[in-house]
Amino acid sequence: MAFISSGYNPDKPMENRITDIGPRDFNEFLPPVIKKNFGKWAYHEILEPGVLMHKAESGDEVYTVRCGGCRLMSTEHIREITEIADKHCDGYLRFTTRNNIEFMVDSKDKIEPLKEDLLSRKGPGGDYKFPIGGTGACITNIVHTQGWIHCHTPATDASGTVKATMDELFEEFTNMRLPAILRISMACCLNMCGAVHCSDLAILGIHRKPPMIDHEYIDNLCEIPLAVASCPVAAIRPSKAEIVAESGEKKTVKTVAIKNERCMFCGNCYTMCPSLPLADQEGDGIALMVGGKISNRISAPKFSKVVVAFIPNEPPRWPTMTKTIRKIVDAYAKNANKYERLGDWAERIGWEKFFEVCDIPFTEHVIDDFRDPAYYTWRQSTNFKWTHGVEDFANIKK
Amino acid sequence: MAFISSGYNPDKPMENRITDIGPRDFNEFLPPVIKKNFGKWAYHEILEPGVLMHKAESGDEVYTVRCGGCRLMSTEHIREITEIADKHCDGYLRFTTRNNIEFMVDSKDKIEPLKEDLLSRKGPGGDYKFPIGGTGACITNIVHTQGWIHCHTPATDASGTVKATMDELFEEFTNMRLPAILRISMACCLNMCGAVHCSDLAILGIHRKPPMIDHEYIDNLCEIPLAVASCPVAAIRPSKAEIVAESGEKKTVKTVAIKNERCMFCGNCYTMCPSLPLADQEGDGIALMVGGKISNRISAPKFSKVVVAFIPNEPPRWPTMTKTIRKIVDAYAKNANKYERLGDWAERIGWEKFFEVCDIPFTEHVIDDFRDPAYYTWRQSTNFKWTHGVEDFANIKK
Amino acid sequence: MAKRETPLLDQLESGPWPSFVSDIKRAAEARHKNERNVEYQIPVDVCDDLLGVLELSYQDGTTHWKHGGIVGVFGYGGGVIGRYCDQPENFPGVAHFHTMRVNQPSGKYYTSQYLNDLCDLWDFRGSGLTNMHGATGDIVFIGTTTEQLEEIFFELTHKFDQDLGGSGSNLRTPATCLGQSRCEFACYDTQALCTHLTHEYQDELHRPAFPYKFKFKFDGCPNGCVASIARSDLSFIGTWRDEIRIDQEAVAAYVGGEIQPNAGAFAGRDWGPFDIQKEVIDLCPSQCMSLEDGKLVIDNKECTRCMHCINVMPRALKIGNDRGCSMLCGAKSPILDGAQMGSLLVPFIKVEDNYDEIQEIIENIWDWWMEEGKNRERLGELIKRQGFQKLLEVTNIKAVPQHIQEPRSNPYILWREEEVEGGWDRDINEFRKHHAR
Amino acid sequence: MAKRETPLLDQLESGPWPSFVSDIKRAAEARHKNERNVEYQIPVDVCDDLLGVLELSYQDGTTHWKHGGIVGVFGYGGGVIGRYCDQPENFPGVAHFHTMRVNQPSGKYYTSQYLNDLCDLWDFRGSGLTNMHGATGDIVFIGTTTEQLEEIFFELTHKFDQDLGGSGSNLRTPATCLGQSRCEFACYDTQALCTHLTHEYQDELHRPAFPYKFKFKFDGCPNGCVASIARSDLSFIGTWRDEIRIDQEAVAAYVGGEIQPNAGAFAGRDWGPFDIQKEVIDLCPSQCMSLEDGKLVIDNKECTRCMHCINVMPRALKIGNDRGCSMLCGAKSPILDGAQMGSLLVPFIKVEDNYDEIQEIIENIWDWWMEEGKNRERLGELIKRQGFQKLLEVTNIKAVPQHIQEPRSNPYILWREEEVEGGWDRDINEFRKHHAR
Ligand code: SRM
Ligand code: SRM
Ligand code: SRM
Ligand code: SRM
Ligand code: SF4
Ligand code: SF4
Ligand code: SF4
Ligand code: SF4
Ligand code: SF4
Ligand code: SF4
Ligand code: SF4
Ligand code: SF4
Repeated sequence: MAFISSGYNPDKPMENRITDIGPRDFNEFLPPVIKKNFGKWAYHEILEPGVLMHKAESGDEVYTVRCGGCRLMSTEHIREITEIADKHCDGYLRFTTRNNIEFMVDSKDKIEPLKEDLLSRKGPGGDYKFPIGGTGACITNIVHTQGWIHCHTPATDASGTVKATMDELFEEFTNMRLPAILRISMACCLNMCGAVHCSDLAILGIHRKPPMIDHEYIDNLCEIPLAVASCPVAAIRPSKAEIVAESGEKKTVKTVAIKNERCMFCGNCYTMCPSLPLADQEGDGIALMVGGKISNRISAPKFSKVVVAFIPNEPPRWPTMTKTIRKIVDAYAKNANKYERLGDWAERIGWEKFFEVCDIPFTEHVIDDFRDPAYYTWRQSTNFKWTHGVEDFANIKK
Repeated sequence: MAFISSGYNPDKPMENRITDIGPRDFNEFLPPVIKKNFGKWAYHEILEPGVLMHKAESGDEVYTVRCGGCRLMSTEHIREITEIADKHCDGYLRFTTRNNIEFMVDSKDKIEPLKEDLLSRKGPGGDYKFPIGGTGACITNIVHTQGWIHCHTPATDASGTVKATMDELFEEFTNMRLPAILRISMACCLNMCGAVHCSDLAILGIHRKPPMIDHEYIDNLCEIPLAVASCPVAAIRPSKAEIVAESGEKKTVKTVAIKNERCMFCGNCYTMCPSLPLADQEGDGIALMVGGKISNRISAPKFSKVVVAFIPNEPPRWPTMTKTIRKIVDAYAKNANKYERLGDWAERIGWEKFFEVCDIPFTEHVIDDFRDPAYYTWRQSTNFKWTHGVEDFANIKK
Repeated sequence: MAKRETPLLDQLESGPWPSFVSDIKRAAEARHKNERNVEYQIPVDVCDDLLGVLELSYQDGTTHWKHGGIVGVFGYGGGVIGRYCDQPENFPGVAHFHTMRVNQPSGKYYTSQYLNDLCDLWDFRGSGLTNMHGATGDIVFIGTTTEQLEEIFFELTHKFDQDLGGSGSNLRTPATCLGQSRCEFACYDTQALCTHLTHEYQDELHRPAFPYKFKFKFDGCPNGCVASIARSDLSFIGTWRDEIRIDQEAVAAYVGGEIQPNAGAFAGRDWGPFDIQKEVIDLCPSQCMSLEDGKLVIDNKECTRCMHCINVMPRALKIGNDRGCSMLCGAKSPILDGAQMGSLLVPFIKVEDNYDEIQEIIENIWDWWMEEGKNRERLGELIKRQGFQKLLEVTNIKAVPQHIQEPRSNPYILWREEEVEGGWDRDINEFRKHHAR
Repeated sequence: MAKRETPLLDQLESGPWPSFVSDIKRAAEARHKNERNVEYQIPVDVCDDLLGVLELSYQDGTTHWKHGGIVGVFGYGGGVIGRYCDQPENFPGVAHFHTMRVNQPSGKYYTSQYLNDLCDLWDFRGSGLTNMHGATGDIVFIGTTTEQLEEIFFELTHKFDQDLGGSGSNLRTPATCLGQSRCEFACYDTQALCTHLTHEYQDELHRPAFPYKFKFKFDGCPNGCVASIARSDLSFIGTWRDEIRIDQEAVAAYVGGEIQPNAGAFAGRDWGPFDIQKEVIDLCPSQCMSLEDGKLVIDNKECTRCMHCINVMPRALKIGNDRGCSMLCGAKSPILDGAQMGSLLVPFIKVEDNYDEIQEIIENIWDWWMEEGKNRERLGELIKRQGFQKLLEVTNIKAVPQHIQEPRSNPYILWREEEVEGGWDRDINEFRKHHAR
């Protein structure tokens, strides 16, 4: 493989250089019917799961077919997408903010052939390459992150947990039968690139072992004061250690010491310093959070809450995790009111009932103990419901 | 005035000493009808403002006439109370948890003479000594504190502000025409002995000047480390000062220094150290808080919120304060739903509307900036109502 | 004739509400007249001087009382608040002006006799001014001199069979709503429990051994008439665990307008005819009520026992039969870290004659707080600092969802080593075999 | 034939959802086949090795990627995330595996032509694997070597007229909902504003001068389809200040069952016939709707513009005509101090062709944050640390009640000296004249 230059001259990096030109103008990419009716849309209809019709004031219509995208996609897959767009949509397409693919056509009769084409494309294991759905009161695609595919801090995989979950919930993607939209997000560590902090249901990778300290290397690879400063709970302090180096030589090195019982496994130290790895097969796994939302519809946006503190990593299909998710989705689907988001439902019935109805064991770990605001999550009221056994003091004694 | 011994011998303090006997047994003091029907009450009725009837399962009835008490009362006043009790109630009476006086009779015909007697007793300035009311959807007595009558840390007077307020709201004491009960409390400093932190309406004395430092005496009168530790915002540090003593002598003393711009005027340092007085005629005054509640009825208990950050002390009648209170009470009375507490009303209409409807100017001081939980009081939503002018950005530019 | 001019205070003599100024003036006068021939043990013009010093405060907008200093009675660390005037020359009658807290009887019922006797004592050895009652619940005797403290205590204990209340870093005088004495909503005997625990913990009440003050309050039901949830480190609130008892005939009578809603509490205004749907069913916070064929139905397992429907229709709806109380802890004023309400610790506990289980919880909490609490740290602050989990640990109570209003929204879970497979000890060199630097 | 066995990953090839494993395998195969005759500039078995390293992670439950190190393109401080494998000997194809963030067009519309061209470039100089799109919004090119970074950048800028997106402590790639391009709810042209600000702040996007990352996101209405309120330091959410437009005939059609509620979004289940009272009027959070003589009436001054009624009846109810946006700031993930949503700063601002007022606010915020923000302190954390009042001060905005959900419940007000009559300087000796020690 011979190196082929783009024209860039490393000796004269400024030669011919173009910078700060920003993204391409979106107007270049708008399908004609969209361009023509820009800002002049009258209303929309969801004709069936995955198929939208937008009506313009001019009377024009644009039909959108939405397909599940798996986000991590190869150029092979993109070329298949563009091929479809060329065949049916005059070479236009878009992606949604949740990584779905939208094919738009400007008349109704173009929908069926498009759909047929999409659904006919399957992978070797029988998966749909372009499942249609993700509209209305459904579970659409999962916003997620890198996981073991690319990142250095994950506590679980992203693409795998997402695939396992979407396989489990596939029917909810292709239907619109939930009480409201149910948005699932996934993030592989507490940095939460998947912004799982406000999703109806969130899959979150978490660590449970404090960092190991690579005493021999830390002073070379990291700035110790930065590592110390990185810890939000001040569990790290500068220290010295006597070590036997790889060379066999005994020496005293500058390093850090960690108060393990203070550590909350946030991983921020590791982000700042590679000599403090946390990852561990048994320590790492998944927490489930529920009840967040973004939209201002009826109720204000809200944060997701931890309801299952830990599920072990069970690659490749994380069965305990998917089963638990299924329980929550089913309980919600069965019990919530129309238009009621999962978090609003849980608040209406009371979180004590949520655990009962979803059949999720309650553990002390879901009680907040982080900083002052924790207090506001405890119950300062006698208004609560009985759940099985709690009315008997003998049962709640340790 | 000759000293008369009780029998206590200071030289032998343990002689004959009785300790740890606790309070008197309440059973001794129960009126017969109460004792008889203890724990067997069927229901109650409010016959008219201030008059309650409790029906026992036995069919017995006890009638209670409730009178405003001014809590700070002399033995003269108490003797008048016992005289009334002797005359009408077989020598029994009680006080309520809000410092009202309750006279109980065991038959209906005893009510009118009792009421007549009570209302006939007036002070030289025309005040009722025993106003009847304080039941049902009313404003009952104000729970309050010592103020300038007895305490060393007040920022205002207690008895005076209470008298002025109850005079203003007297009609609401003797009527039951509010949407729900409206409980007012008063505390003369941030220690909040009046527990104003959860009242529908709260009158709170506040300081606004950082402590003065009595450099010459502080090291003798206080433990400097305790004074330093007392400050919740770490505004105080140990220091030295050059002073000219009262004697005229120049000397360097151990003292403290205060970062004034950090001080939040809580007075905790003064509680710990008399050499750090805060009180000041211009600095001190009143904050009004609203919307708290205690009962679990319909909604959970909640904290009162600061809606007017400062009203100057205007003894003897605090007219600005009483006028502002009146505005709030009137707006509430006019607009809230039946059974709706003030705080529930404000939350239903939105606090932005509360300020508009009550015609109270909004100031930055009512925005929380104390510690992490402050964040949760800001608005994380686009769900808000327009109030006059706010929809125009030009108007909200400084 | 008044000893001093008090033009500002005088303005507080008018207006309909009882005037404390008129009352103090009257007391001042009575003292001078001395019709009962009392041999006053403190200055006869104590009330005049109090008015004088108060008038001065009304003029200059500041208090004229100094820090207390340590006064009290032998062997007790509480019950007395020391107080001195900062202008003793001008107001010698109140140069010393200490208060004594006298432990009120549970529920604040009295006989005239008892109160009159107390008045005699207080006229004789103090200012004759009181608070009926202090915000914690005590009978507060306002204003006496240091020498009188032991005398008063001696008389109280010997003649009145009566002890002092609390102050300082100890158990404070417990207080209660009137409970079963006169209220159909009371789910347990608040007065009995209050009295029992007060007696049981006399030592804690009188001898400061705590990091800071500690308060008990007892509400018979969730209406909270003694405000325990806001004002006590440990709050006992009555509740039940079976069903609200319904008398359908009485329901019909309410619907038919024969009985006034809420016992007549709203009678002062025309709110229109009673509408059970709007006023009860729609306002039920858990939406667990309905009308079926004219009958009121309550889905009790959804009920949060908020009291609303019972308050509105006390003749038709009654608290359940299987009663006890919830225990909440940590309420306090804002100093230092912001106010707290009590947080639910025990959803339900029986309140039987034997209070052992309750006392075990109390003592476990105290042990922890005395061990770990910093100087001047309230229980609520300790719970915040060490976490609700720690409270559960020391009280041997399992975590139940009733403990929370909502689960944590942050993922910062403090796992313990024993919970994590394989423990925390790991070998970095072993790790590096599979993960190069 | 696959280069390696991946028995665990293979299990992710079944099931209905698109399989990323099958896709990567296909890509691996395509690379080996090389039907397009690409002169691959990075190892041909990059995809095989990626599968291999991932299989290893599935076996040992840990990642095999190391910290990035500083790689990038000359003069830019962002746009590239460096990545190295921690087992380079076993997986040489991914020994270097950097990603590049390519700034997506606003709204994520594309032509096939453009995407195909990008694919050509990325097959040639990278792994051929992408994210369409990254969580911030970029086109993410996953996996190339250090030497290719400048080459790719050169080609992108010269042949594609296309720049990189953000990473590091700078402005991150702004993102938007599709807005007016296809949505009747859009209250302003989100794509135009997004594009404008992206161009305007190219320097901030490419050259880290901030304490930490900073994100803009643009939602056309309160439905929030790009999640700006949760994911951006500065969030622009469309709204209006006049009235919801009502078409009463269409209302009647909804009521009559002629039009499906919520555009058919609930069609997959039998929810019974549409009930405007229950589904719209009763659910309106501000209870400002009613039916009068069959006509729907909205009390617009009580409306909070929550979108519910409009979402349910898009053919009958339309956003107002006088439109603009609200600006909220400070959203972020939980590291370090807990997550934040954006807090409302500007209730309403017009979004006209001239964005000067908006830019003034942005720049005032940046000036403050750059001056006062600590290393790795997000805007939200700075606001928490210095107070909302400070944010108002630096943006020259008056406090209005819309800024808060509720007033403070603590009384710890930070008065400033100039607000207090007489100032703070006092003479203790003067004070002591009236208040003895
Ligand atoms: C295409 C997309 C915008 C884009 O720029 O890509 C989009 C498009 C529409 N959204 Fe959305 N939303 C899109 C992401 C979102 C998000 C963001 C997210 O989930 O990360 C939200 C906030 C979710 C949340 O609250 O957690 C979102 C909350 C809404 C809502 C509020 C729903 C609610 O019950 O709270 C509506 C109104 C509705 O559904 O009636 C809405 C409505 C719509 C409408 C009906 C707007 C219109 O008139 O065209 C569009 C079709 C809806 C549908 O799919 O049923 N859109 N929508 C996004 C599609 C994502 C996907 O592939 O599934
Ligand atoms: C006498 C007293 C108890 C005592 O031990 O002294 C008492 C007595 C009753 N209360 Fe109370 N409450 C008393 C202080 C309280 C307090 C405490 C306080 O204000 O500091 C509260 C909590 C207030 C709060 O939430 O902020 C209180 C909240 C209630 C409620 C709930 C009202 C609500 O709308 O939230 C009820 C139920 C009702 O009124 O229907 C209630 C009901 C009652 C009933 C009807 C109970 C009964 O069946 O007898 C009694 C007569 C009510 C009336 O006056 O209208 N009581 N009640 C107290 C009288 C105070 C006074 O002098 O005015
Ligand atoms: C007398 C009384 C006010 C009254 O007029 O009724 C009172 C008076 C004082 N309180 Fe209090 N507190 C009184 C009930 C309360 C209450 C209400 C309650 O108990 O229900 C509270 C709020 C509830 C709580 O405990 O949090 C209360 C919260 C405080 C605080 C703040 C404690 C905190 O943790 O935030 C202080 C400050 C301190 O302890 O240094 C305080 C301190 C004081 C001191 C001792 C002043 C001091 O800083 O040393 C006051 C002596 C005044 C005096 O000269 O007589 N007082 N104090 C109340 C006791 C009477 C009684 O025994 O019946
Ligand atoms: C690629 C991407 C995830 C993805 O798979 O899509 C990503 C990947 C990383 N993010 Fe992120 N973040 C990505 C969107 C986000 C988002 C979502 C968003 O922007 O809407 C968030 C939450 C919103 C926010 O900004 O708070 C996010 C919050 C973080 C944080 C926590 C920041 C905080 O203030 O709490 C970190 C930690 C850090 O900066 O050190 C982080 C750090 C990282 C790093 C650079 C890891 C690190 O510690 O250095 C990850 C590199 C992974 C890799 O190997 O490629 N990433 N990150 C997303 C960017 C793609 C793109 O440009 O389109
Ligand atoms: S969430 Fe954590 S592990 Fe996952 S991509 Fe982001 S930084 Fe990496
Ligand atoms: S993981 Fe987080 S809490 Fe633990 S030591 Fe590192 S920075 Fe501190
Ligand atoms: S509130 Fe403050 S000033 Fe008033 S009595 Fe209590 S401690 Fe004293
Ligand atoms: S008043 Fe409060 S904040 Fe101010 S210095 Fe004293 S203790 Fe600190
Ligand atoms: S708290 Fe309940 S039991 Fe006690 S008096 Fe009030 S209503 Fe009655
Ligand atoms: S007590 Fe409250 S929650 Fe229970 S049924 Fe009555 S109103 Fe509803
Ligand atoms: S945020 Fe509003 S304007 Fe933007 S796509 Fe969603 S519904 Fe339409
Ligand atoms: S937009 Fe929301 S608040 Fe406004 S009328 Fe419609 S439902 Fe009510």
